[in-house]
Amino acid sequence: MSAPLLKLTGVTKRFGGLTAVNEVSTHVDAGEIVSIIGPNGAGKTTLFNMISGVLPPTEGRIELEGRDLARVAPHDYVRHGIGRTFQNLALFKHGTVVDNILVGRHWRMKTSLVEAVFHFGRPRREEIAARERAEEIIEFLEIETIRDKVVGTLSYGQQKRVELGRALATDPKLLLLDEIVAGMNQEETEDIARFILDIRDELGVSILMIEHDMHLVMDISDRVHALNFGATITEGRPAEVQAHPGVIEAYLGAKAAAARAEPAPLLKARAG
Amino acid sequence: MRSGFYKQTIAEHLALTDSWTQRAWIAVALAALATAPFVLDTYLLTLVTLMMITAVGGIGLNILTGWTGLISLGQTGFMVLGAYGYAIPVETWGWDPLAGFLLAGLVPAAASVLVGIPSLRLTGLYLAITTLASAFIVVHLVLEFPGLTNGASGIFVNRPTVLGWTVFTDQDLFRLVAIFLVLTILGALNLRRSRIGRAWFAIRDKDDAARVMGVDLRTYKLYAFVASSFVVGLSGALYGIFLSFVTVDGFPFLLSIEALAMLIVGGMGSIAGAVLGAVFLVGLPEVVSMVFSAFGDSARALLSTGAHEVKGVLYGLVIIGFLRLQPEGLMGLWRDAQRVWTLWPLRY
Amino acid sequence: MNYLIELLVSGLAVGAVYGLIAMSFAIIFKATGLLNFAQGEMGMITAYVAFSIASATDGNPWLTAAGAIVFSVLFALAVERIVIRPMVDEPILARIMTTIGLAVIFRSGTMLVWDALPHDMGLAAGSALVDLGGVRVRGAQIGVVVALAVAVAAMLAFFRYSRFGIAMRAVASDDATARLMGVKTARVQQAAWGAAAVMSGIAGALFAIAWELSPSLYALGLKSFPATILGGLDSVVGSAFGGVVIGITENLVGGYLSPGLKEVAGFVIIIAILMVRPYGLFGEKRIERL
Amino acid sequence: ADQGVTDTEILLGEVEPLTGPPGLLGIAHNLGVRLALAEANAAGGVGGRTLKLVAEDDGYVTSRTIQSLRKLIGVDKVFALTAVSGSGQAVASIPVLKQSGIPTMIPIGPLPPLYEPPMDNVFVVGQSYTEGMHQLALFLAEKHPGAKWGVITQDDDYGAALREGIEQAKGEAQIEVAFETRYARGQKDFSSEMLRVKDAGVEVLIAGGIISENIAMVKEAEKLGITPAIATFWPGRVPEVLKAIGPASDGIYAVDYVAPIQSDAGQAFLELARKHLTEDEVARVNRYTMTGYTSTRLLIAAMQTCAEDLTWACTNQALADGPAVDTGVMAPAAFAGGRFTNSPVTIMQADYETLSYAPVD
Amino acid sequence: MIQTQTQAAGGAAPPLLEIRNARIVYDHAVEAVREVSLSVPQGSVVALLGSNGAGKSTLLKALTGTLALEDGEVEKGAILLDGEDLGRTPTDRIVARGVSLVPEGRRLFANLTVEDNITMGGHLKGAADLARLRAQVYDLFPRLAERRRQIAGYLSGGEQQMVAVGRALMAEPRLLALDEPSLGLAPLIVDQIYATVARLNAEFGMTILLVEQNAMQAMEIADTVYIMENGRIVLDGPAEQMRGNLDVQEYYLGFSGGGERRSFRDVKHYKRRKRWLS
Ligand SMILES: Nc1ncnc2c1ncn2[C@@H]1O[C@H](COP(=O)(O)OP(=O)(O)OP(=O)(O)O)[C@@H](O)[C@H]1O
Ligand SMILES: Nc1ncnc2c1ncn2[C@@H]1O[C@H](COP(=O)(O)OP(=O)(O)OP(=O)(O)O)[C@@H](O)[C@H]1O
Ligand SMILES: [Mg+2]
Ligand SMILES: [Mg+2]
Repeated sequence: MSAPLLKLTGVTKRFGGLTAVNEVSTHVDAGEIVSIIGPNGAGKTTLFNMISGVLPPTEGRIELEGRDLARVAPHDYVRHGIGRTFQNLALFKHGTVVDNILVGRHWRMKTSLVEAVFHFGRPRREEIAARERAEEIIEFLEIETIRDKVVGTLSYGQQKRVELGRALATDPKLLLLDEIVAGMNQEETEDIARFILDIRDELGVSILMIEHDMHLVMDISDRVHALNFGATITEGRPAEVQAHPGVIEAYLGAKAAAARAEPAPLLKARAG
Repeated sequence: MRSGFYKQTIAEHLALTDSWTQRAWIAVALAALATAPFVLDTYLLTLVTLMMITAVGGIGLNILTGWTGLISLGQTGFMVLGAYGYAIPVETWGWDPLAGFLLAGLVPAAASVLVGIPSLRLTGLYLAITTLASAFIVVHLVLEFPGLTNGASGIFVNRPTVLGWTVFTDQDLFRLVAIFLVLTILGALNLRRSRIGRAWFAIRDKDDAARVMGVDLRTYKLYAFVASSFVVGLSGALYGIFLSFVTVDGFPFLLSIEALAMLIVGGMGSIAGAVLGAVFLVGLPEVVSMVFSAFGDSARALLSTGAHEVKGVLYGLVIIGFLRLQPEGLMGLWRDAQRVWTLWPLRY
Repeated sequence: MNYLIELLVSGLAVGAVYGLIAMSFAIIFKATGLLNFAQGEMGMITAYVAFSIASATDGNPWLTAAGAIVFSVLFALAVERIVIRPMVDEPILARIMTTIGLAVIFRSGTMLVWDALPHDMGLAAGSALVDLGGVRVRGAQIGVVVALAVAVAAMLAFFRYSRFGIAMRAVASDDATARLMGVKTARVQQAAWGAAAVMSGIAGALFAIAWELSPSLYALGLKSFPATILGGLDSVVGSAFGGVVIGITENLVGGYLSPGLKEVAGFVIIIAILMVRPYGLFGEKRIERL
Repeated sequence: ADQGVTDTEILLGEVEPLTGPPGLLGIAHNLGVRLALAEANAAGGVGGRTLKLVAEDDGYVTSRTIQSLRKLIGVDKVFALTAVSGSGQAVASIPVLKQSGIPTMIPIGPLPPLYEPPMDNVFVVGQSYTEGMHQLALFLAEKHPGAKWGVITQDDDYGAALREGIEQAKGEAQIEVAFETRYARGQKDFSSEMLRVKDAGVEVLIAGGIISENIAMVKEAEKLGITPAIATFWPGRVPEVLKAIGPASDGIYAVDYVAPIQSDAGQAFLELARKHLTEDEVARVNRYTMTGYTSTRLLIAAMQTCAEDLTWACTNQALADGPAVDTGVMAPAAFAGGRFTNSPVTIMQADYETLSYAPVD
Repeated sequence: MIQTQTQAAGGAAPPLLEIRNARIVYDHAVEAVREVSLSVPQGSVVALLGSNGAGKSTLLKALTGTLALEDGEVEKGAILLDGEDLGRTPTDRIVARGVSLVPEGRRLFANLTVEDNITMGGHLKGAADLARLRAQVYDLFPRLAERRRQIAGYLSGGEQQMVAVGRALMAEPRLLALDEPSLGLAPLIVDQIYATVARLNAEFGMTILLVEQNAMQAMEIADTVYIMENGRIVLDGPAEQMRGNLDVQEYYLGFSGGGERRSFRDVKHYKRRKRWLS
């Protein structure tokens, strides 16, 4: 058996006196969809920030395919196969959708400063290849109509899709999705769910996602990891985690847990 | 906004322009540049030459400030380095002007790395100060090493002979500068559509995210410094040739602010904006003068010796008035015009 | 020893001038996010008005001071109302550019209304020499240090005890949202411009008394802006400190090293400090997290 | 005839800083030129043609000087130039001037590159800073033998010329410089410089600023309670400086090749100015008016010689060979076949009481 | 506690907010809202649903007069508050008249502390009210009480959302407009917020205009529901009735025909056509 794709061992992050992430250990296997849930401020995004090189862990070890990421420069995480989206939209808002997605191809390209001045030879070939890939992604995510729009003028939900496209463009092995469906309605969530499954099934990308939409989490994840105050409450198959008393108390709330266990009786009755 | 053209290949997507109207405009502009030396009098010719030199500098600054979001008040510093980088080898050591032009770019580019490194962590106006400081330090150094730079007395610069072509008349100089401008525009456009250009605007818009996408912030910020100061240095060298004389006095500090103003008036972040801004700011004093003299002697007599100050006031008023009407700069005006053009008569 | 003290005292005096103007930059920046390139020019105009009042009143210091302060506020409010306010919703760069335009107008306008000559302010009290235990200074130099101290105290109190202070920071941080809280951003902007005008006006007028009055006075703005950066762009009190630091540094370098290095020394200090503290000594970091 | 000459008119041009602080110099100069023209026109013009002047403002910015020059020569098509801005600007204009061949008077900022080697069409009126400083230094060395000197100069070509003048004087007289420094143009605060002057026990101070700087230095000396002999240079030799400094300005030395306004010659000059200029304008008359006037008189004299055949070649020749013009406010000026009047300088001393300068004996 | 209101309140009172035939355009070119009419009666809860880019946030920006900042403009139609056209009323005036908005994207003052942010919400309140209101907000979000001295910009996404909601409540508005209040919040907190909103409505008669993607939650407390697509209102009616609509069930609530919630795993891979668009 080979090493898991991503392995966290005792990862801790402190901001001054505040321990945002406390000794978290978990792993993601190749081809898995793993969800992280937990109350607001539990440290989920902070954990992502460490995995993607935005912040160094205070303690602990993060390994990708057995390689310790501590020595990797922040901008090189992407080379090792980590792509991500951001909870609070971090797009390049003056660029078009295509531009944004092409930035995701950045590390794949080799054009140097001097070469770039002459759009000729390698730079040109590279640009064409990158653009081809970008168009594929645009088609895949069904955002053709906004392809040439400036991202800053798009609605929130549209921007989230562009984020996903940009992350995909980096050819990740592990895709980190931070509340990707927040701000999307049922229909759009369904689209994203489908994309996530397709990304895993067709592109073979493993997925680690943070999500508050429990339906989505329960439906598509292989495993769920629950955090509270930076520490692990439990980890396991979706149904187990959902039923865990600690999770219910800290995160779901009794009412929600009940509602979710037995979906919307009120509505069910009326629908008929 | 333009009505779309269906594209067959990816390569077409990458073309700098996809519309025939735009191509026609470009052709007109090139033709105008080619014929200008034959039709303009020396005064207008040198005015346009100065505009073009300023535009080259503006495009250079735009790389750093417009594209990468690093505000620079050090424009004059890099121009001075470019001017001396050309004048010293060519005039003092007798090197070939081509080598001089190369050095005019490389010297400021090298210096910009020195400025850039301590500036890597700085943003916004904090960065503006280190560039401002660098401009002062450059001037100080030029004066400190009279052996090399001839100190405050400056260096005379002859019109160059480039590849066997002796630039002698004002017409020749115009052509030389026009060639530089066109090459600069092409180079800059190419940069903009390369991965480097995209990395720059990614840094400007959201540097943290850019890093997660694999953009090494340090390297690319330095690239921006280098590319920008290379071009600015060239404009400095051209300016020196234009003035036939290089001294630090030829590059007053207010030029740095004017350079920024040019980008703002033109429309930050676009090459056309930088060019339009240069045309506007270099041309404005002349236009104000012309309008003023149109009022004739009566106005002049009335205002007596204050006439020129009144011009200054007018100049400022025009700038403010323009921004009030067109806060997005000349490029905004251009876009509005285009919109009217393409959408007319239906608005949506 | 006396030499050192004299260097420090004169450094403090000129530093206080920088400090006051730096504070005016900072307060406008803090309240509206705008960099006012015309700040030095506004100080210069107040100095010229003070000169005119002094000439008209035979050098009456009280009338001159009162007149200059009232003028500076009215003038700033007029500028704010006529030129700056209509631009509030425009892109920040366009607004900054507007102040560059203002600076041009003020510079030319000053020479149009007055002239290009250097003048003596004609205020005996201000230029009189005062002996402070062996160190001689001019009245106006004491005045500018006192003015700086008063301004600092006033600002400290203001930001500490007034809710308006928080509103100012909110406006600078996101003025659209501040309006959503019911903040009248125009009021905030007026207040900032008024306060800035008083501080830079006092600095300009006192500088003109102790040194000289001429149309190149506007350059004090350019000299003081680095002090704002040193203190931290949005730290009003820090800017005062930055000004004093630069004034004293320049004098010490001029006094012990080479006077020719003065200007460069100020900048070297700033770069060195920025490398350790990228937001100046007391500036607020840009807060951003992913 | 060459360009700029019609049957009724001769068009002349000049580029000057007419705005900003340097306007102080440019405007006064411009008045001098206009005075000379008005006087000549009143006397029937040149060969029956009226003289007219176009003045361009360059704001002391070199690129605009060049730009304006090209406009004057190429568009307005003036016949001759009565001035080309300040020293740096004039030097930068040399190639344009040379190329065009237009007769050009340089009455401001006479730097050596403008007359060494001489150009056919460029005529420099006045004296070089270096020589002026040289004479001033010799005078001070004799007056204050064995004194310690302090020298504060600007870090540009003007400052360099002054320093060179002192170097020359050092070869001929005993001069001990105890403190020497340069300041960056635009500096306002001279407290540390003057403290060092005090510390070094300077007895003779060369205040090599232009206007504001000298005011600042002298006021600072007053504050520190030191009273060295202070010597300044002609660019700042205007009464306003004395007024701005106050009583401490009494006794300051200055060197110049133009007579003080208060002298008899100066008063006669003012009288003449009143005839042709407005009251407001007369108030702005200073030494630059006199140099502008003198140099324009030289030009007019030459054009008069060539009135029949008003060409550049003739005018240039006539200028070079013409007889001396004596305006009273300067020593009789002539080029004597060369291109430089090399005017003798006088040392003078300020009197605060009357806000004036008087030659020392 | 989450009792929906008596319908009576809505019927009698004049609408607090009415949008009439509004057409909203960005940049003079991008039409974001076309001919939308909508009415929010005094004391009611109105929910506005719709897919991404439908123009919901744009409507709220128009209501609070912040459109101009993004180069947007109400080109046609009117927005009436208490029957009075708001026209170009400046934002601060609108707020003073009792409108409070939780803006899209939270828009916290990043440099200010949590407490200062919340205080800013009560900018128009007296000092005495401030303390009381703050206590209420902390009561609602204990998490914020723990974090009150922290710089807001460093909060987690959900914590920031709590500040944004709390800040809007500080104004004790007559009309509370919420742009996706549940965005990024944990289920437990979402329930709390909805409970609070319902209570504010029930106990204090606060009128609520709610833009939400979480249709299930929104419909639970709403009296009236509007659904927007592509800048138009495509469907509207009392919440009861809307819940019964099959399209709403399918596209907004995720039920398959039988009233069972579909699993996200089973979503079909084709572009659906909505009945109301055909
Ligand atoms: N840079 C920082 N400085 C200080 N505190 C921080 C910083 N980043 C995060 N925190 C704190 O760490 C805690 C965890 O934040 P994090 O964003 O990881 O939460 P989260 O689990 O993603 O929450 P949410 O579901 O609301 O997004 C929060 O309380 C936050 O205030
Ligand atoms: N500043 C802007 N400039 C130009 N177009 C804009 C701007 N803001 C929004 N739009 C456009 O207006 C339309 C409506 O946007 P809006 O933000 O109102 O949608 P929304 O219904 O709130 O969507 P979401 O649920 O994704 O938040 C979108 O097509 C968007 O692209
Ligand atoms: Mg989070
Ligand atoms: Mg929205």
